[in-house]
Amino acid sequence: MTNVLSVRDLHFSYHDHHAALRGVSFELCEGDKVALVGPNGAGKSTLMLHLNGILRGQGDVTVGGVRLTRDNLPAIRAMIGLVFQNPDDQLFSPTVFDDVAFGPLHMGLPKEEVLTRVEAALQAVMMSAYRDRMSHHLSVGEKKRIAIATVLSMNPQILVLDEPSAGLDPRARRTLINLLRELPITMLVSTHDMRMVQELFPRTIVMDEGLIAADGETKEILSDEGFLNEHGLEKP
Amino acid sequence: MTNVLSVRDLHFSYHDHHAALRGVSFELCEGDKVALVGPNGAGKSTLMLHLNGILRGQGDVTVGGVRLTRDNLPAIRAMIGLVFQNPDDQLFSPTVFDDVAFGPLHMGLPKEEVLTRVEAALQAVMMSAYRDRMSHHLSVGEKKRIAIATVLSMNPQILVLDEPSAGLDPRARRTLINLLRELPITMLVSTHDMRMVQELFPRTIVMDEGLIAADGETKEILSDEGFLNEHGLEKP
Amino acid sequence: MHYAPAPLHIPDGFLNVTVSVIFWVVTIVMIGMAVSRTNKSLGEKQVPLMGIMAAFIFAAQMINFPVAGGTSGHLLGGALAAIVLGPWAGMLVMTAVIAVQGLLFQDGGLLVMGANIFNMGLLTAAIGYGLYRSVMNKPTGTKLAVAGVAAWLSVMAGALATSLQLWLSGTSNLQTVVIAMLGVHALIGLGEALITVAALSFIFRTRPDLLGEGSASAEGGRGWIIAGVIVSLIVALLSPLASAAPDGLERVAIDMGFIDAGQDAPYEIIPDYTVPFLGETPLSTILAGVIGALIVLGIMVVTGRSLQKKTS
Amino acid sequence: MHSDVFDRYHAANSFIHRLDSRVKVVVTVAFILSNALLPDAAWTAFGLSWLFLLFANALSDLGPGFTLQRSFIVLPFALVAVTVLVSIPGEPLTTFRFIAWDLTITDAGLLRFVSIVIRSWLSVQMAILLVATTRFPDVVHALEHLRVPFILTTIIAFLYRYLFVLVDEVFRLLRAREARSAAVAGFRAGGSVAWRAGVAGNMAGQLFLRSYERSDRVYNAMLARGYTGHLNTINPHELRRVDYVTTALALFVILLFQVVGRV
Ligand SMILES: Nc1ncnc2c1ncn2[C@@H]1O[C@H](COP(=O)(O)OP(=O)(O)OP(=O)(O)O)[C@@H](O)[C@H]1O
Ligand SMILES: Nc1ncnc2c1ncn2[C@@H]1O[C@H](COP(=O)(O)OP(=O)(O)OP(=O)(O)O)[C@@H](O)[C@H]1O
Ligand SMILES: [Mg+2]
Ligand SMILES: [Mg+2]
Repeated sequence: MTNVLSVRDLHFSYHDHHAALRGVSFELCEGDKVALVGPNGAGKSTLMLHLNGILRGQGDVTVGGVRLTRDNLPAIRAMIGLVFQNPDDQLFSPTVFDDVAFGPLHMGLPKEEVLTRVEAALQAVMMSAYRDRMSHHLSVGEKKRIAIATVLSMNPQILVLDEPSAGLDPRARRTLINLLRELPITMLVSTHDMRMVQELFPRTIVMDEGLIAADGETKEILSDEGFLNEHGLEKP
Repeated sequence: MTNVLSVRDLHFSYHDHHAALRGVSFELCEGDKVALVGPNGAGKSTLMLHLNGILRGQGDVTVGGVRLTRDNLPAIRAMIGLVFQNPDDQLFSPTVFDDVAFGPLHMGLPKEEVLTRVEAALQAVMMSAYRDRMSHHLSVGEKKRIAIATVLSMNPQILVLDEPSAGLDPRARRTLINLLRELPITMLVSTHDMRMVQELFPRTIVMDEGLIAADGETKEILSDEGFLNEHGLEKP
Repeated sequence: MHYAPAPLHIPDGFLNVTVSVIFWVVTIVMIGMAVSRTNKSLGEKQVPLMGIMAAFIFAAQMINFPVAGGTSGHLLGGALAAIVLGPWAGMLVMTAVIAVQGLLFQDGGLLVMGANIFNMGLLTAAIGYGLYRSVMNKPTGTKLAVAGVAAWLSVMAGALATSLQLWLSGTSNLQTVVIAMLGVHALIGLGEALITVAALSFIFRTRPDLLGEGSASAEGGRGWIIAGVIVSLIVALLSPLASAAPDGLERVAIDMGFIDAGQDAPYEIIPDYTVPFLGETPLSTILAGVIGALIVLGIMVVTGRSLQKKTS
Repeated sequence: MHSDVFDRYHAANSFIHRLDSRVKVVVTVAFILSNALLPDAAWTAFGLSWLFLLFANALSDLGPGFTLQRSFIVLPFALVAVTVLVSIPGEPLTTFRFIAWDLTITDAGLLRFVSIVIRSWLSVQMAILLVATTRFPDVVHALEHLRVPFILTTIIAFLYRYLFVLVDEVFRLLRAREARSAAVAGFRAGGSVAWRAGVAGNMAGQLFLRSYERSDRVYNAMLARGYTGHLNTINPHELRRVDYVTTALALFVILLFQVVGRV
């Protein structure tokens, strides 16, 4: 399997000198579905913001063989689709269509291409019927799916999702899990939902205090209760 | 046990004529701890807004033997403590102290009484040290606890909480569950967190589409998987 | 990302005491009226609504968009606030915003705050709301177009008032400051107009009830239209006058005893001075202003039309 | 939280921090007013005012350079005063060529320019000191006591509270836009200026609706806790003797500056 993402010895401090990442390294191979877990403040979101260069720390990030530098940021952003925790942060356009079309339009793609991409992305999340709805009035679960469509329309090679299941009711959560299972794409998903981790992800990365505490098979990690407790986690 | 809250045949439609409550009846006895569950849009929040007269539908609401009418709203609001889902909506004052003192001050209590109430409420949620902090510096878990203190300071007979555990990490959620368990007060709690329901509440009310679908022992309700699925819920 | 001060916020020290006090008086009177009006129309809901809307304007000023060469446009929000909340509430909201910017961030001074509120809160409300109100019953496209022009004009009005205050305080040379301020703000105003129109059309599409008859934006009537039109006309007439023929304006100011009232080291203003490199171009200034206004109008009508099509 | 950079208060327990906020507001305004009243070229008075400021800085435990470092935000604005250098008649000091014109800086022009900049620079430092040593809710309390209409101070308090919530929201929106601002080889990325402005406008509209609906929820939360249109507060602040003495002394000194500056 080809290596599509590699992060090497990543360090980052916020302007208040709080070290949020203190040497993080890992790799993703094509088709990997990986969970990223850890207590509040572990650095999960900070790490994700590095993957497409919204934050820039010390260390290397390489996406699809291209090293992330200031000059190839736009190209990297076309390869990594980042979905934020709160769909309200992701959806800033009046209609679902406008939002899903933003990425392709910004890339300067021709009109027909934009339209087909939007259709395909909405289909993938089963929301084609919502094309002309206003995102403002959708339920949380629906918004989550649209948020995923907004990055799918950019045809990313890797999907990075920050706590996708937070705030969903059981039914919406179930729909989301099925959706993620069926998307044939490399993904890294941060979450506090240990049952989803167990169900969906063969591999898990545990972060705590800016470091990777474990990286391996989900089954093994979840069976070590002492280790989980140590990092503020719970068995599913 | 005395009946402290009774709702009889409550109907309510929002201005777009969407019927959010279509005949809801139930009772709470003193000391009851009751979970209110149901899918998104079931009407849980709408029902809660009726309990202290922020919304007024057709039907009767009786609190502590007093029927809710326009004239006794202030008295009713002193008896029912309503905590909203988003603590940022609940904490609107600049400092924690101002927020917790808001309720008692508006009841017209004398200064010393206000001060003792604030102290007691902060103590109950274990946040005495936060008295002079500004709300915007707190973490979500801390905000949640302060939000509960803002209504505890009004010495309510009934605590009504809308999705208190949403968005908390496992550790903060655990702290909240312990807090709710130890508060010696009647409470009605809406939530999507079925494991919390199982752990904490002997009785559960299931709502769907503006109606009460079930009201009974939690154990029984949670064991009927077919029924749960029908209402968009899951076994914990 | 940091908080970016807008060029209209005058710091302390740049206006003299007389000018500062005059604008404090005007501002206080208007705020007093605004308080009593909004209190009447909104009642107990006033406090949370105004407070959160003020936070909204503050936050919205941070939404920027890249223009070219590393510069970016953003919103001031006076016209938008007045259009969506009504003129009085808009004034109160802008007052709170400017007060916090001055008190907390030193973006704008304290003694000169009256003038800053006047420039960015009161003038923008009069123009923004007045012009918009005059087409209240017209189709959405027209309303959007007029709102865009009003937003542009409101920024120009703020810039002109700022220039005049600086000049009356003896801080700047009239012609230079007017040309420089209006020149810069003609561009800033374009960004203001575009964002205002887009934000309004968003609201038209999602919550038209907030902008229709019976909403805050339908309150007040002819008085505001007259005020808006008059202020707009003054801006339209005064800016070319100040930049092309400053002597006339100066004479009026001297006759009214304005100019040396607050100047501690009174100096004689040479009646016929011109800064050579700017003085020779009054005609082109006027021309540029007119062309700019026409372009804005054109863009607004076109976007207004297309947005209207989308809506229907 | 990103927006914490907005918090200008620097916690410490200095003499200045402990002063009642009313004292600090009154003295700050008096100081700024005094600067504005001082005539041009009142160098001694300007110098004394600066000493006063240094003294206050020293009493605040923030370090002597604290307000200085942050005072440069007024510099760009000084540009609007540049023209007085060449437009006020006086003894010519130097003449230089600017593109095709000869401009003459006069002594009177220079005096005026320097005076304006000094006034502004002193004033802004005092304002910086005020918010660095006083928590903003206390500044608002002080305004209340100083007879600013209650409704206005409450609106300001709400603004301050929700500023952080909404600004965080904006930061997250901007971040999401940035994350999707991609380019692929062979196509010109970015769209037109009008399209980008439209996107920014949509964000503003979006933010407006959310804020508007939030104000409804907050209003409900206030009603739930007994709000009826009247806001009650407890104001534990009481002026102590040290507050009175400090105010009197400070105002007296500021008055002296005026005397010095005018003789
Ligand atoms: N903008 C910021 N400025 C300063 N510090 C920050 C900022 N964002 C996060 N931090 C700090 O960096 C650390 C890592 O935060 P991060 O948001 O990455 O954690 P997380 O693992 O995503 O947590 P959560 O599960 O709560 O989302 C925390 O200590 C946090 O307080
Ligand atoms: N302000 C409103 N205006 C119009 N309709 C509303 C409003 N608030 C809620 N509704 C509608 O009323 C119904 C009940 O909503 P409610 O918020 O009570 O559901 P809920 O059970 O609390 O759901 P959730 O679990 O998502 O919080 C929903 O269909 C919703 O769309
Ligand atoms: Mg996170
Ligand atoms: Mg709800």
